[in-house]
Amino acid sequence: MKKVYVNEEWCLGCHLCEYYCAFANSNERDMAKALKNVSIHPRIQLEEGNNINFAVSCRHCDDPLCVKGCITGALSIHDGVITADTNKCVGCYTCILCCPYGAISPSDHGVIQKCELCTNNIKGTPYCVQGCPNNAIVFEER
Amino acid sequence: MLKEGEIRIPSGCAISGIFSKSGKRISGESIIKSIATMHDRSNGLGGGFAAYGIYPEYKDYYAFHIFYDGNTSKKECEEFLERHFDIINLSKIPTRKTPGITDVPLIWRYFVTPLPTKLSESQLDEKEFVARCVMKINTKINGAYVFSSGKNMGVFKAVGYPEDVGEFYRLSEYEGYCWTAHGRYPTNTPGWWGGAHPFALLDYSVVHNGEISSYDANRRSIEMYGYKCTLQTDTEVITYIIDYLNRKIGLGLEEISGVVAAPFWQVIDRMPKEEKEKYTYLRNTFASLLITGPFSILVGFDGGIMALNDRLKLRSMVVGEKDDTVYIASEECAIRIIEPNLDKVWAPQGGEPVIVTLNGGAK
Amino acid sequence: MGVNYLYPEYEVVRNMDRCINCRVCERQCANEVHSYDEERKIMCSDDALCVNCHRCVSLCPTRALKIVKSDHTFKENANWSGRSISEIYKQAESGGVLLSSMGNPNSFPVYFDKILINASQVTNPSIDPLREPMETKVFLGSKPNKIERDKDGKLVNNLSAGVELAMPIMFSAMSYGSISYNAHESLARAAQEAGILYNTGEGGLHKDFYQYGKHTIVQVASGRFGVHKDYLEAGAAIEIKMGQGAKPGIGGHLPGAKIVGDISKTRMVPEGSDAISPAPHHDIYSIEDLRQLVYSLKEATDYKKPVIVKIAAVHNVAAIASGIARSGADIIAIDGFRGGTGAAPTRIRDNVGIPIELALASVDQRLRDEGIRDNVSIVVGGSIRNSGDIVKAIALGADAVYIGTAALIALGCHLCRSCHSGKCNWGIATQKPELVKRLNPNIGYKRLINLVKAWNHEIKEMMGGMGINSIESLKGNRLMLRGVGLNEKELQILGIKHAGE
Amino acid sequence: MYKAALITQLYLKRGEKMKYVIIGNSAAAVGAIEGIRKIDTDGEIIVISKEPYHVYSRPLISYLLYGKTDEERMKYRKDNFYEVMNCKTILGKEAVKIHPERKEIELDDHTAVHYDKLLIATGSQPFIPSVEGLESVKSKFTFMSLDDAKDLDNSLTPDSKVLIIGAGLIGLKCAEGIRKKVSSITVVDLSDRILSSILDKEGASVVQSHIEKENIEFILNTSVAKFLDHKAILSNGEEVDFDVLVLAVGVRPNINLIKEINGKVDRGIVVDEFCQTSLSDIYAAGDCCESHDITTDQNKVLALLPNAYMMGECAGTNMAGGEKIYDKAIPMNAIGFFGLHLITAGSYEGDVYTQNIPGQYKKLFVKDGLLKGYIIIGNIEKAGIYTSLIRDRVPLSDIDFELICRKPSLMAFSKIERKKKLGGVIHGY
Repeated sequence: MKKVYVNEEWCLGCHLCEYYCAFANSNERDMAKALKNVSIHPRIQLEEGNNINFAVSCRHCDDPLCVKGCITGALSIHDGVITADTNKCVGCYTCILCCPYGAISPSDHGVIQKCELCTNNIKGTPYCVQGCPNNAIVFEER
Repeated sequence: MLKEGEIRIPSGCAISGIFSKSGKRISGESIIKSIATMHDRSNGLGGGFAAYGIYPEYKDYYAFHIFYDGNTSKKECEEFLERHFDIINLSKIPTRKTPGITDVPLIWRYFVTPLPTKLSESQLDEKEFVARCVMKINTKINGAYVFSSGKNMGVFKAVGYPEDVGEFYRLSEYEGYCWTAHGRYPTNTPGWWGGAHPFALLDYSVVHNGEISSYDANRRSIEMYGYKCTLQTDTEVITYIIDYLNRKIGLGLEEISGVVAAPFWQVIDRMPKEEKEKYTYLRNTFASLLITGPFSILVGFDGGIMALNDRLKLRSMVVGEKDDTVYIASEECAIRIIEPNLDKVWAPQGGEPVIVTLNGGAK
Repeated sequence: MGVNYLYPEYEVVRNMDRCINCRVCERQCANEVHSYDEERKIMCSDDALCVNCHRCVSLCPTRALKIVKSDHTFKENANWSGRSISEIYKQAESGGVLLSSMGNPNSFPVYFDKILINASQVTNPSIDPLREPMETKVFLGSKPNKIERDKDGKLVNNLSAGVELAMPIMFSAMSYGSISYNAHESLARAAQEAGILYNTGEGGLHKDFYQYGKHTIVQVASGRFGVHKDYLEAGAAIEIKMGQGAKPGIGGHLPGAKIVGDISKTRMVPEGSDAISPAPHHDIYSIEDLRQLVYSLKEATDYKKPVIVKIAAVHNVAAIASGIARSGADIIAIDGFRGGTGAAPTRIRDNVGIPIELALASVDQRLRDEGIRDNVSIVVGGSIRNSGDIVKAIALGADAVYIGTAALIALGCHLCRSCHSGKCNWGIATQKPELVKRLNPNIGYKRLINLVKAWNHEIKEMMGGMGINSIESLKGNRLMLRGVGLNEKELQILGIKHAGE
Repeated sequence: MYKAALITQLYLKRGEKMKYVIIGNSAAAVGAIEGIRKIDTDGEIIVISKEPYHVYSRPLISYLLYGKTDEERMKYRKDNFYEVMNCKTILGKEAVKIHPERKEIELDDHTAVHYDKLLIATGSQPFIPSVEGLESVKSKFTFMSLDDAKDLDNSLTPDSKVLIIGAGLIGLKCAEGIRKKVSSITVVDLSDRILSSILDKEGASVVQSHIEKENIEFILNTSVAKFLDHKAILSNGEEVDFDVLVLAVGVRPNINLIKEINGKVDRGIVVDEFCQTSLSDIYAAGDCCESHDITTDQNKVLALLPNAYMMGECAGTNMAGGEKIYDKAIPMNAIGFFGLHLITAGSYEGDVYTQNIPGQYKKLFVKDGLLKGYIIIGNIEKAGIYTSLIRDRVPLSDIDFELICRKPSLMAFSKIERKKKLGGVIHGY
């Protein structure tokens, strides 16, 4: 299955992936409109250190602890993509407790949010990948 | 208007050739008949013939055919000839008044052999010596133009339709084992006798139909080797290339066709190793002598003839065979008219040379 | 000094309605033009630091940025241009030689733009490269003037070592040091896939790139950096660099700051010490010395590699080329006065040398006049900007061209001409790891391949139009060219007719 | 495990369907069903539960009362779950006895159900302390099941004064759930701090003061001596008036079915790493069992939903003839009260690393070069990275501990590890 992978060798730490993610999930058509005066909470997040940078988003594990741990059944797998039913989620954050990558985060609405490979927004295909200026983030079969 | 040598003149043409492998001597009639059938391929601004085996009695002497504007150039030229050659025989070339042929220059024929003293001090081999003399005359002596300089062969050309030219030179009275003919369709010249085809140097004569796109690349290269392209015609440069590769470099005609109409790399890559190396070598070494653009040529030489098309075959050319006679022409009709029932007719592939030589040698 | 006389050349224009404070401009600008004002919660910029490299402009996700030339002017003066004045301010302040990068930007005539190409109509057919074979393969090297046959009459290959190119294009010399590791990797991989060659420049060859040797020209320059037997044997050809179009007659100087890590290893120069290429080769003060170097290099590689001699196009280039053609060299590379550089004194770059078009035309003709054109192949460089330039160069007599600046532009260079600062925001002309990283060779080599393949296709289209289906029939085919707006002298030197003739 | 595998293969050879029976209908049961179906798609599965409901998530009952969810959304799996998984359900009936010799289960209506493989997922039940006068209290409730929640809810009025015995997870979630519905809540606990099972004293006080803001009163170090109808007299002599009583002092695993037939039990049913009981073809999973806590190397009841699911899945897989080991059990909790979130995991032994960041209370517990446990209150982002250090027993010497102490990040791992984690295909646990 095609997944999003990041190659830290080429990651510039420019944070654009985060903004493209936030934009994609705003479902707005214009980025400026979507993100002007907004402090973003992207589903892909950069880790940066001395000259090492890489972005982390849901790995869509084959055998996901978050889904198993979810107390409501809000997290489930659809053709390999782990998605969150925010209507079901009560924001207990057990998934955050379980995820070994820190790839799930609280949303602004008291529940959780995670990368769903842009399958559930207007972009349809991972927008962080499209926005990465250095091909550090790729969407491919491995 | 500018004439040949002052400007490059594209032209379409008709060509035809007859060759007897057994060396049977054929009169000029049939070649005239053949080229006449393709009347519409020329526009009356040039026609000519080359014939091999026509001077058996003088076969050891260079036969110079020369045009003169007038007596001054004739005088100057003959002085030059006397300084460099032993002139065995000289005469006006017999012609017949023909309505289609006008502005006739003085047309003389000389059978010559280089003066041994001159030849040795030139430190050149005989043919090179002769060739250089011809170039000297054509470039230095204003109004004189050597248009045929081989042994036991001769070129006859003029401004006019080829059939009229044949009539004019009374070619029915000549007999040779090989004839080539040319009808010309230049697009922007008043036509000049010297500019008509065939073009010849020593034994090589070339008739050509086409307009090569590699002209200036070829010209600038061949001129490095001591040739002077005074006419700026394809035929001239092709003749020099063939003379150079054959006489000076020593390539065979087949090899020459591998240079001037080289196979495409994609073809070469599919060849067996040895072939591949050979053609790669030829293309690499003589790259600047590759000829591109449309052409179909007949190269006459001592004891043989070669027909060759450009590698894309952008010009028509048909070959026919009957017994030991080979016919080559731009159009099949030009062959059928003289030999209705042929054993074999085919159109050679682009770049595939058709080489015919005397088996019995010239009789 | 007290007053700063210099007013910023460019202004950073930020559309505040579109700026979302993502700060990518700030993060990506090595010149630190942009900054974030925590209090006012807005991005700010310091125009004075901007070199107009467009990194921020290109990466700004909302297209909120553009860079404009400042309309601040000096008093109108046809003689004293703003540039001349500012340069005097700079020198009055620094007391130093002015440095510049990339090619001569001044408005000298570009002859390529005054030459037009022919096409077939009626009397002979144009050829459609999509339907018919159209050949751009080129062999570089000297050609024998006689053939040899073995006892059974078979032709013997008596060609001396040469190189084969899938198309008449090569990447010109750019040293590892002047450009980054990733830039070199991009060039090397592209050369390999495109079937052409790239050139190490005078910086030696990084061990990682020996694997691309078949597609590498190894350069031997006056500094002899990184030159050893393995290096010479690694390449497909050896280039002796006598001169460079951007700075004829002077050497090179790579500051010690850039001689770090692998660069120092590759150049065989101690870390931190300046790498200075002398103006001349101190073993070549005359043409016969050159001949000796040519042959010692051939000896060293037992005549398996062709030797290229690269010279800058200067006034008597034809005579020099004639000398080189008789020196045993197989290829002459001529670099025009617009050729690029990583750093050169501005005055030299802007005032020395001659246009490549004229140099090429006179060299090609001179070698033909002397009957030695086949001794060598001619490669020209110095601002080949597109496939049209290439077709014209070949029709003037070149065998192939060198592209440097064009290749860098394909890699992302925006010609800000600040290479000498070492802070290339595009990861090309820099050695700072965090900047070098910005050039991902996986992207870079594909862009280079795209470029040369596209150009090769255009070359074929133009050849087809002329009814030429093999590049060797275009070489020196000057009848295919016509000049426009050129005077008699120029036409005569170029050996072409004027349009309409 | 190989034994199960052999038997399954035997059945498959005979072209017969395996018959899986699951007693219980919660997380462990679902885990088992999904585990079985990954391997055996056509074996028969029967789910027996005394509750009449479609499988729902017990921990959600407090959110139900709080209004953050509803019965529909409480469903742990979609309505068509049993259908899709092709399970028979026997709901509203209780399994009263197992006859291992006959491989049968006896239901409370005396009908019998045959099994080839049996899973006990009976969960636990509230512990009712024996306090004098307790029987005299009319409206007293436990807080475990959906019915508990409904009953409690029905008895509440805006003026209700609620007394909750037990300041553990259940008690406090209950308090949060009903806070808006009643006039006062008092929580009594014997321990010296709230959430004593998952928090240290400091941490507890942080959470306590936050909850107290919602004017919920805590009386700690105290137990109820006796009940007098609407009054509770505490061990410290204090008296508390109330009209609704909630008992949340803890739970007891339902182990009887196994105990009766002499299966090995301790506090909970004892299972091996394949989640099999001491009895052949009988497995157990979830709150009714003990798990092996790798942080303390002790067996204990870990009444946690994720734990239940993973045990169930492990049992199911093995029941169906696959092979899965569950050996990474650790105590862990993610929970929030009135917007304050806390995540804790593992055991609190060894050296303590404290991070004092405003808005966050964080403690890491390190022993034998391993992270054993942690407590985070407030900003819980990326806490799972700590959890993985515990679960995978990552030697702290292999990572940049100083960095990871400050904030959970993959940066702390070696380049190779990062490559594995981020670059390669991710395999499950």
